[in-house]
Amino acid sequence: MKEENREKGYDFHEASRTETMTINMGPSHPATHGTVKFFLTLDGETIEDIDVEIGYLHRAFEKECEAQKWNGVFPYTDRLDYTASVLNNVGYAMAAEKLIGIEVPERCQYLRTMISEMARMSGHYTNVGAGALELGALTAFIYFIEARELLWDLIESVCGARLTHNYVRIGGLTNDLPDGFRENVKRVFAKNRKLWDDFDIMLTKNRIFLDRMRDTGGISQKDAIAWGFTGPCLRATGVPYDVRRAQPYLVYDRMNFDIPVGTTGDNFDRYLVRMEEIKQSMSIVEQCLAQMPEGPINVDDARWRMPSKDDSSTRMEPLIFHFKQVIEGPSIPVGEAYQAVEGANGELGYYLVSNGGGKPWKCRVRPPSFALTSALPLLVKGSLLADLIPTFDMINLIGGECDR
Amino acid sequence: MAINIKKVDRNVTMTFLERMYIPYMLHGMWVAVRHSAVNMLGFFEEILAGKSKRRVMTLFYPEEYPEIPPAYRGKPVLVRRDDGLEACVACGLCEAACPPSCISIIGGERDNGERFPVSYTLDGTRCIYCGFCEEVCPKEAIVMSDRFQGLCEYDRSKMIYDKESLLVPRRELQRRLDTIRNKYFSEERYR
Amino acid sequence: MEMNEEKRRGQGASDSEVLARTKAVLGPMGVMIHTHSQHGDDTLVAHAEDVLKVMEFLRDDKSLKFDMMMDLTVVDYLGAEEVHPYLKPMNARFEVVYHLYSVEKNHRIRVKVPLPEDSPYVDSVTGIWVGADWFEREAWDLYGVMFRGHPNLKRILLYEDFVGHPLRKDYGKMKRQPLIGPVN
Amino acid sequence: METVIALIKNPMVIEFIVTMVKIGFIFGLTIGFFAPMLAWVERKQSAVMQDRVGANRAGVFGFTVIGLLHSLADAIKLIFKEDFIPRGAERGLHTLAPALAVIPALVVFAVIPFGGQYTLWGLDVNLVIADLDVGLLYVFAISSLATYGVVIAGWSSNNNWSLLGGLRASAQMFSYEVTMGLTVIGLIMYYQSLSLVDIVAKQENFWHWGIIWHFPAFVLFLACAVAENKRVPFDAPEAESELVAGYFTEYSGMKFVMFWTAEFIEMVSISGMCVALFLGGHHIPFLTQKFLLTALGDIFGPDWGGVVVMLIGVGVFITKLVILLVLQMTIRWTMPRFRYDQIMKLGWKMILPLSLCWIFLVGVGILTGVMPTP
Repeated sequence: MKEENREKGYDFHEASRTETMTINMGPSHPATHGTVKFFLTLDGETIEDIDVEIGYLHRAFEKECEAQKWNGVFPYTDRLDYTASVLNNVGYAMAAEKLIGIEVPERCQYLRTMISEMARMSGHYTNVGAGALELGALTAFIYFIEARELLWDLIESVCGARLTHNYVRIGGLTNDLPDGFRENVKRVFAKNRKLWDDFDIMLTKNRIFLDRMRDTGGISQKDAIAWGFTGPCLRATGVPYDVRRAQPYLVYDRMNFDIPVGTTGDNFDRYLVRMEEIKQSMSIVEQCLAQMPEGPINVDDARWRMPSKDDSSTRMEPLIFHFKQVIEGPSIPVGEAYQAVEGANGELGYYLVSNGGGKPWKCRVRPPSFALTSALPLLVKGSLLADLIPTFDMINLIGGECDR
Repeated sequence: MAINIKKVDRNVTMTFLERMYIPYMLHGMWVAVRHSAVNMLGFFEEILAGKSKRRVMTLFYPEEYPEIPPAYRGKPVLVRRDDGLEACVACGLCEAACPPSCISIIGGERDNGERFPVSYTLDGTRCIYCGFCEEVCPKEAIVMSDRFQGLCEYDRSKMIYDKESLLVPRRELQRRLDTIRNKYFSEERYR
Repeated sequence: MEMNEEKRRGQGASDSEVLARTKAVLGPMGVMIHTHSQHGDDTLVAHAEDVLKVMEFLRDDKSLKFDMMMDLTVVDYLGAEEVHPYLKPMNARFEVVYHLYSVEKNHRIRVKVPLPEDSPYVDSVTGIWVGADWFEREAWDLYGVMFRGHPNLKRILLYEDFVGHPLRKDYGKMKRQPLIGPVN
Repeated sequence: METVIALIKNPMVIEFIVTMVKIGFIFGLTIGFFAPMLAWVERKQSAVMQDRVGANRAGVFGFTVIGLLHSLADAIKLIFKEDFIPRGAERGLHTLAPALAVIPALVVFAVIPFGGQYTLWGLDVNLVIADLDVGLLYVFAISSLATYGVVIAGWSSNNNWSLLGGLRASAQMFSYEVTMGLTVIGLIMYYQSLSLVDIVAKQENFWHWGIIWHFPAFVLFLACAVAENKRVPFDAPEAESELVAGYFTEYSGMKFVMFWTAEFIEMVSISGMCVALFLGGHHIPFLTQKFLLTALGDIFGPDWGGVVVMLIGVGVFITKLVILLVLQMTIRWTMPRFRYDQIMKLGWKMILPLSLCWIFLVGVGILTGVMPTP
């Protein structure tokens, strides 16, 4: 049949050739709830090619830090992964303390662990809730937003702000727990666990959700490692790499918790891993509150922290030192250090270089969602346009953290 | 202190019930209906027994006021001492510590030799409410009040606060001053 | 306090073993300039020409197995050459810093490659770790370091018509860019 | 004056007036009452389900009437909103499309009986606008017209996303009409009639209600109806996360309101169809019309008794309608969304074969006498 047609000069393939349609998705598309632009080449509904363009939320974090004093960088780290700001504060503070070579007292380590886990919960609530929202489950989304609201009120009573916490300082913290905090935690976590169960009932066994999330946006273990995946997306492929377990910092080696690990690395595994991590974070916070010792929350060495107001308002030397510290910033010894912390999306690394001055010479953030988003074309090419949405959600690109 | 690995249940082979859409959809809908029943009950209880019984979490904002925790960082304000003058001695530490550098002070001396700020402008459009000014102030003169209303204006020039609009008598800020004293002053906790 | 001291020293496998292994193999090849283990981070400084050789060894070696490239960044040492002793003799200004991690062996290494100011060229490692693609594009975008062999080395965070590389130390913080109007 | 009285006495004019009253009632019921009410129900019910309060601010002199005035405020706002036609759009078709979407949804009501047949003051009133004996065929014929409105809206707005939305909507509506038709054939065999009025009349005895013997068909019909109306979980065409807002992205002002009311009216018409076919129209489960007429006849006198029974019938019809609407609303807020190809697969590979088997079973049931036909 084909030969006769060719003799007659009629080529079916040519006649039925379809053209692809190129579409700009973003940077302000409802599904891209960060500012990112996809340049999609669609063949009907299947994605032939996707070019991810980031950088819309680039605020020159590093250039800003190089002009700031060591302690002035903290408000900028708040605005990296704004769904879980304290994790960035803790990461930067620990990198600086590693560069100096000091260790914060026990109570401060417990407080930092506790507030990091609360921030991780807030990050996961936002991400999993938005994932359910993008697939249409509006009520489930609002349940997690309610859980996050209650959690934010808790964080606000500790740090002073709901989103931009600015709670950690080099060598310690700004303030201690408010009174009545433990009862609030008990009340809020009871309500959050109920909301977690509601969310779980509504979605995890719902076949519509299963069909949408399963076998979409999958990646193999080898590819995940090659692309630099870390965090829930890597654990979803089955690699049990979590900085809290691999290289324990703060007091994670005294905590008793599980690392959820998936099997195939598709969207449903990422969803389940994040859901399980919310529960684990809650138990860590409770363990921290139970084991937290009394004592100072700042390191004793006066060079690296604000002198206590008693000294600086009564004695002369601390006042002079207070002025020098504020105007010039702590002079951190020359050297470089890399400290990795388990952020909400993966390994959040801080690489600090100091040439002895009051200002950081180089303050590099290793953004976990940067590596995840670079692999988006691999996850999505060949699948349907509608699969791009859950995949993009489960990668959890946070504009602030990825574009810095 | 074991950190062990927990395999996540992927629910690969769906049970027959799950493969049929309806049962688990009804279970999901039952959750939503339960929430609405509880909330409706809450509304009636609220009519009978007052606000505390309300199950819904929304706060009727203009009518009801959210209770602000002591650590809250609202609008930075200058403390006006009991004798009517400002507690600030124009040392410029807050100006140096402010990351977006939105404070600018011109200092001066009173006839009795006491330093005071002739002009103290705080640029409300740049302030990020980070609380550094309050942290570094040696005289407890600038304090993060718990005001969050009326911070934005339609016209930028109105958001440049001068000394007069920043001054707030000490009585109103007592709660915040106690928290700061508790935060930075308490000897054993801070040492 | 001392327990934490030991914990930070012994991060992951005993690192001296990692450095010892690299020194044993790479030493004779004359590739390495300097190694140190400041604050427990093992660091290896290599020449720009042998980047591919060093990286392939680090990834394929049985006892090292650095199969994940965590981070790639560039440090501009203009005016702060005394931070590292080896910079001045090589009149190197930039330094490309790779942070590698082995998922299996759970240890880290930092590889640094000093580059002179006039010819900031280095081979691209996208052949070894696919994930390095975007990191290298960002290094080019913000620092102007060229990566030979990179699939499509163009700006990633800034817009195409941006002039200059902002994170260089000689790029003033208050420098303004020429305004570009809409294309069509 | 005499000519006017003569005019009224003439049967043709009476017939005309009665039909006008019925049409007025239906119009008032759907556009006047249900569309704004459903907008309010959608806000309030979703709010109460999600632990919040919902609309409670729009008020006149401080009376917020628990948010009811929001629908009024919406209507007024949307009337004054700018009616924007995008550059490069087909102006004519762009304005025609909403009409094509609303009209079929309204016209379907002509066949649905919302009450029984009564003789009041010598005048026999049949509470259905057009007592067609091919009622069901009419319904399917008209509801397939709505697809045109959607496709034209999608294509004419000169926007990639709405084109995709329009194509998806047409494929979905088209394939679910087929399956909807098949699910109802079992009922037709059971009631041996296509006219909705006959079907409702035969459902006077509770055990002959469609839902008792045809529960699977009821579930399938409801699924197809929701899919036909493009409501969650079948709302791939207007999936706000994927296609911005599907085919009505480029619509604003009154044209957007027309799409919106089209959706609500179609919800009401689907529920009306469900009530007529499966839930026994205006009948109260164990009370037959005769018993009601005689009981209320001697209380209020024959004619007034008839009026009261008619009102009760219409009331029962509306309550059943509301129950189904609330069910659809609950589905709307709790279900995630299907992927577009899953909708197609579900329609063709799951509901269609199931409905065919059901037709076969009903056939066997009737022939072997297991299923008592009314």
